[in-house]
Amino acid sequence: MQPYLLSFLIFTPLAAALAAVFIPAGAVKTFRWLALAVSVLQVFVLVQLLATYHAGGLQHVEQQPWIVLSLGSWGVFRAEYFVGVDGLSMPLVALSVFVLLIATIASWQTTRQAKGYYILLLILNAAIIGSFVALDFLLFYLFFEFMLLPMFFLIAIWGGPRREYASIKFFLYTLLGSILILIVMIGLYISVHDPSSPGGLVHTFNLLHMADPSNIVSHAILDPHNVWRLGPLDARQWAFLLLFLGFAIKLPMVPLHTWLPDAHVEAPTPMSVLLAALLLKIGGYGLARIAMPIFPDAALYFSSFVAIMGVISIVYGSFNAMASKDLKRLIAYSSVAHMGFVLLGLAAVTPEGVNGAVYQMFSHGIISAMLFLVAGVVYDRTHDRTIAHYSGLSSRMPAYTAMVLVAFFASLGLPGFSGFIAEILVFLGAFKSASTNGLLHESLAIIATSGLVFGAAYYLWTLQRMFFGPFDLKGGIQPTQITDLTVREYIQLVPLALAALAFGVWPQPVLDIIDPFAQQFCEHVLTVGKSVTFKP
Amino acid sequence: MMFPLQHFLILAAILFSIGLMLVVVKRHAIMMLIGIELMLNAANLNLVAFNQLYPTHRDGQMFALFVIIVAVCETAVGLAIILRTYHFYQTSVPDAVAELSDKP
Amino acid sequence: MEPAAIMFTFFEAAAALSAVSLIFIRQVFYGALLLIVCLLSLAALYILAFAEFVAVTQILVYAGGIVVVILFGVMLTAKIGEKPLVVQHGNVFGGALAAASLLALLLYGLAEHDFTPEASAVPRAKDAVQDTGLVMMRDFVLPFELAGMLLLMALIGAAVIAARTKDKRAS
Amino acid sequence: MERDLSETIALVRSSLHAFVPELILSLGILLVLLAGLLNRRRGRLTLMVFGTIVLSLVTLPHHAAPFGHTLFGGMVRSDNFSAYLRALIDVGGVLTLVMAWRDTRTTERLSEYYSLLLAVILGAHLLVMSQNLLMVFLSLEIMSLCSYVLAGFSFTRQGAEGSLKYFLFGAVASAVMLYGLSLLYGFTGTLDFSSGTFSAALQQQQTPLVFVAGLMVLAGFLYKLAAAPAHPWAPDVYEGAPMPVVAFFSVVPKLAAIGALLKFVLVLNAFGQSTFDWQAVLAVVAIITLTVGNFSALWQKNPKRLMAYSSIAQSGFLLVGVVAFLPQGMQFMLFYATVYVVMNFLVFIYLQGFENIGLETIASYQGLGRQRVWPMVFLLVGLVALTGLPPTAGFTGKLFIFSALWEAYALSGKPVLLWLLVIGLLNTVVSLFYYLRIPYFAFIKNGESPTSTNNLTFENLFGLLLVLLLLVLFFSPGLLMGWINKITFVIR
Repeated sequence: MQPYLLSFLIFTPLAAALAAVFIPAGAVKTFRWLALAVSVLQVFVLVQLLATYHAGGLQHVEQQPWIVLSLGSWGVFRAEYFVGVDGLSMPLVALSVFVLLIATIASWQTTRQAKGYYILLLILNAAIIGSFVALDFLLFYLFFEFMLLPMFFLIAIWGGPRREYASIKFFLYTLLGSILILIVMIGLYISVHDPSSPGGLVHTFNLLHMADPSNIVSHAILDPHNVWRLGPLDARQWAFLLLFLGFAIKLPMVPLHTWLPDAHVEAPTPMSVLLAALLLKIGGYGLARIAMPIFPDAALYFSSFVAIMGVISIVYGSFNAMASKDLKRLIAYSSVAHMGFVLLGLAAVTPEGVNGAVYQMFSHGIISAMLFLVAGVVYDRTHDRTIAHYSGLSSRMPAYTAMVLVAFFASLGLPGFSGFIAEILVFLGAFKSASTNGLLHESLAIIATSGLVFGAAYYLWTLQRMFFGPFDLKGGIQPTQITDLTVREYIQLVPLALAALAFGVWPQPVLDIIDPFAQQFCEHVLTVGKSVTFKP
Repeated sequence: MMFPLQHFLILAAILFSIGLMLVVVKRHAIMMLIGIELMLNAANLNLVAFNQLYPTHRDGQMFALFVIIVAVCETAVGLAIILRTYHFYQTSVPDAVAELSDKP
Repeated sequence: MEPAAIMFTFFEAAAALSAVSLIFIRQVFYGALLLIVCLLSLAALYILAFAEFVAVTQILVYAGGIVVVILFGVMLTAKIGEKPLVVQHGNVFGGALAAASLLALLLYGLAEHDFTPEASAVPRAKDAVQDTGLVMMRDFVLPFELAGMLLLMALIGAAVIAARTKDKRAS
Repeated sequence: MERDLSETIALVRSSLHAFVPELILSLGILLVLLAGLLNRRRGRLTLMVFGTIVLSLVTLPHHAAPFGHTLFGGMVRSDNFSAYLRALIDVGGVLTLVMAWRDTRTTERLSEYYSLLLAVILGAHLLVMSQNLLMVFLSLEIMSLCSYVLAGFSFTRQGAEGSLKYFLFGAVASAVMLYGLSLLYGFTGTLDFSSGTFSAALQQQQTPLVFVAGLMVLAGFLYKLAAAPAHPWAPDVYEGAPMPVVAFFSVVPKLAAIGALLKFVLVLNAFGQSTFDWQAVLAVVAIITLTVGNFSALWQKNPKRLMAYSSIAQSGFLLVGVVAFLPQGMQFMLFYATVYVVMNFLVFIYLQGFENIGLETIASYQGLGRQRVWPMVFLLVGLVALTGLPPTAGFTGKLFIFSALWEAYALSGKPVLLWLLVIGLLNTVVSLFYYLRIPYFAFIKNGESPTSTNNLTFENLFGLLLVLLLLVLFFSPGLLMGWINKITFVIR
């Protein structure tokens, strides 16, 4: 069964979702246990996967023809079921399985329309993992879009008071992004042919083939020798820009981030967790997997732009977080700031920077999951997340306060937590970029460090306001509502806290997985990017 | 003898334009129908006139004959529809028959 | 001028004038009468363009059929005993502009275009009516049958619409 | 004289073998009318019409030679392109019939109703086969005339109003088209637009008048397609007409018109030799159609009007396939058209089901997602397919036609094609707004909808079938494209 581990990861939840369709709607417990069983099973598969994974290139590859259409003189239209993991996707797959398990546990209280909820959750599960392992653009796109509808309904039906507005905003932003990606996908697919198939023109969606410029059909629209220009940019630059925007919406990058605070605030806690920990990562993943390797020339051309947008996200996100009155909104803006580091690290195209960017995605997945769970704890009790309504919680909720401390310190990048490793790597990478490949100016890295300072500021201020000082409640919250963590909340939070600590103290195993990818990525983007840049 | 083709064509163009104007300007379904008849006849005049250019076949004239048949059918159905609307709305002014529209 | 040319000019003028006056006419009844004048002048022009059978059909079907039907419509939709049906004008400016620009466009196009007759422009057999029948049944047999179907469906359709069914929500 | 007659008979006899489906349809019309005099029971009549359409479907020449047979001395031609579209039209007819059978509102004059539907199908068959201007005009007219009557078949005020608007608009459109046709005849001296004479003559004389005449003829097709700027009739007519008729209008005349338009535009473009850029003209039409359809749909509260604008927008997508002017574009257009038939009827069958329980506005669907889960889930799949999201064949279809358009752009480099590509795809985002409105009310808004004992079992089974079809066509489009690939597109 070893070669099919990835398919097993993807299709188990789908099969479970199908099975759930036939279970009567009243059996709430059955759905819970079914979803939990799927997640636990996935954890076992993941262990198996990690056990057989060795640092290096692409592994656990499964490649099957999916759609093959012969179109006469036009060649062959071919899409494949092509999945595999490498240093970029392995940490993210591991993260997904882990966070999905936590989110399933966090969903335990959902009893309203449980059938629909768990079916959508299972579909979302499959789509998230699928998009991290797909190596065929069409397959990736399928999983990417497949996430939207379940997430939309999960927010819109089980969300907070302004859920309708938030869910539609979320859907529209992401759909707009995916349309931008679709445009480039079609252009790429008609421009790229499969070198391994003899005889005739085979158009392929294979991402690996797309990344090799020698596979581009000459005179195709995305041929580097094409003289086509629109405004100041040529076709490949436009294509990169569209992809970048598409993924930046998902990431999200300032100024395309406005859907995120709304969606986070209104989503039910488990969905906030999934959204922050996993869905945002697909934006960064798409940049590193698709946009930059396929258009390395344009990636180099735009690297300063990407980095500047990253820095803007860091600074702007931090400022907004500081101004937020709602706990979840604060965390949402901190996500914006943290994802800015991913942009900065990738734009540097140095091994340190890329390692840091991927590690940041991994670590932010853990930390943001924890942050939203922590925010959910207090919301569950009082249905109020306004920071100003609380004071001195530490006296009544010591265990909770401890968890909050861990989460906040991890998020603000205190040494010893995983966030610190990631951010320090990104700074290093961005700083070194000026001396090694000359892409970014040093000042960018320096401005980005201010993000750390602001992060410390808003987290500590929040801690001070909510948890210390005299115990006091406003906004009609009764003291009886304030109780400490339950067993199930411990089960959710403790593993995350331990993970944040463990990967902060001992990052080496993860970095060992990421590093081969980072090296190969930088080499590919730099060498190919410079060789392709041909302007007649 | 053959009369200058341009005469026919210009007359047809005039009739067609007037037909269109009637359809736009007149606020009565039957007057609009008359406008449509004028437009059809303009086309017919064209067809018959052009047939003089290509006398080896009778395509144009045959087309004109079929157009007359179609016009009959159209008028019959059209008047029936106008009567039906009149029955419901007590008017034949299309602008006044406006219960269906994009309601804000 | 030859008599035929005089007739040609006369009927042309009649058709054009009756059409133009249709614009200014506000009574539907007179409109229908003017339409008859126009259609009959056109029939005369058809004869002058060697389309006798079309001309006959025009007179029989249009003047005899369509216009009568239209007049029926006028009478049925006018409240009997009241003043004759007067039509309001709307969109006069827009309509005039549209029609004028269309006319200008067509006239410009016609002036630009050079219609050249077929090289072997030999008129057809003298017995036009018989010839028409023959062509109708040979080359145009499918349209002929289809026209039959069209008439049948129009009949059915008109009957369905006009028949008074159990009135639902009539008023 | 003698020889003429025997020649004629031989001609007709040689043509008949490829003309069986149309003969069956014509006979069916007469039989249904006669049967209406004797027996007015819905079941039997429906079965009879069903038999007629299915017979017509199975007798379609499936292995017609690629170049097809020219029938009746050049009036129509039977080739595999037209055979495919005719089959699709028949399928649309069968699906309409299923809806008509389940329709509880239209109960009067069933035999006339069914015979008019059959006549429209017959006209659609002939339109996609025709290669003669006269046949184009006549078959369009037979479709139009029957449609005017069908639009009013609810026998209500709204029905009458819809009919009147449809009639006035349609009569003007067909008169304009006829004028254009008469000019084309004047340029070429022949009515057979597939003949060499026709295209050669058009190529020689490229004056502005030719352009005007071409535009006028296009107007007639666009009107049947409900494409901008000839679309304003659609919403009013759809709102007033019975639901099966609405579904029918949004499929059958459209398919016929797009098929004929495709052939005609290729000739008009003189196979690339024309001095006028018909590709750009169609691209602009498609852009306007997409934009107008999608943006107007945003504000609709009535499901029928919403679907009317949706069908306008979908015409735009069909046009995109035509605009590519490439063989792949046409094949992909056929694929999209097939998917469109399936998804459109999937949506309409449920809209009718809801109308039968008395839900006539989108707002009244509140809370339906909880009471009737399966209908709403299937409807959701249909709407998602219309939006063009995976995993439905709607996505595949859009992917295909837009890739053909990309290719056309790469070949020709015309900016207008790029605009069409971008605007077309962005319109997908807009369309999401209104397509999601129905599930939004059903699942998200809380409310009580009238409970009815009718649990839509039949609709669910039927809907499941269509849903599965949409999924299958997404996961293996090769099943259908295998057939479509065999269609060689030749005009002459």
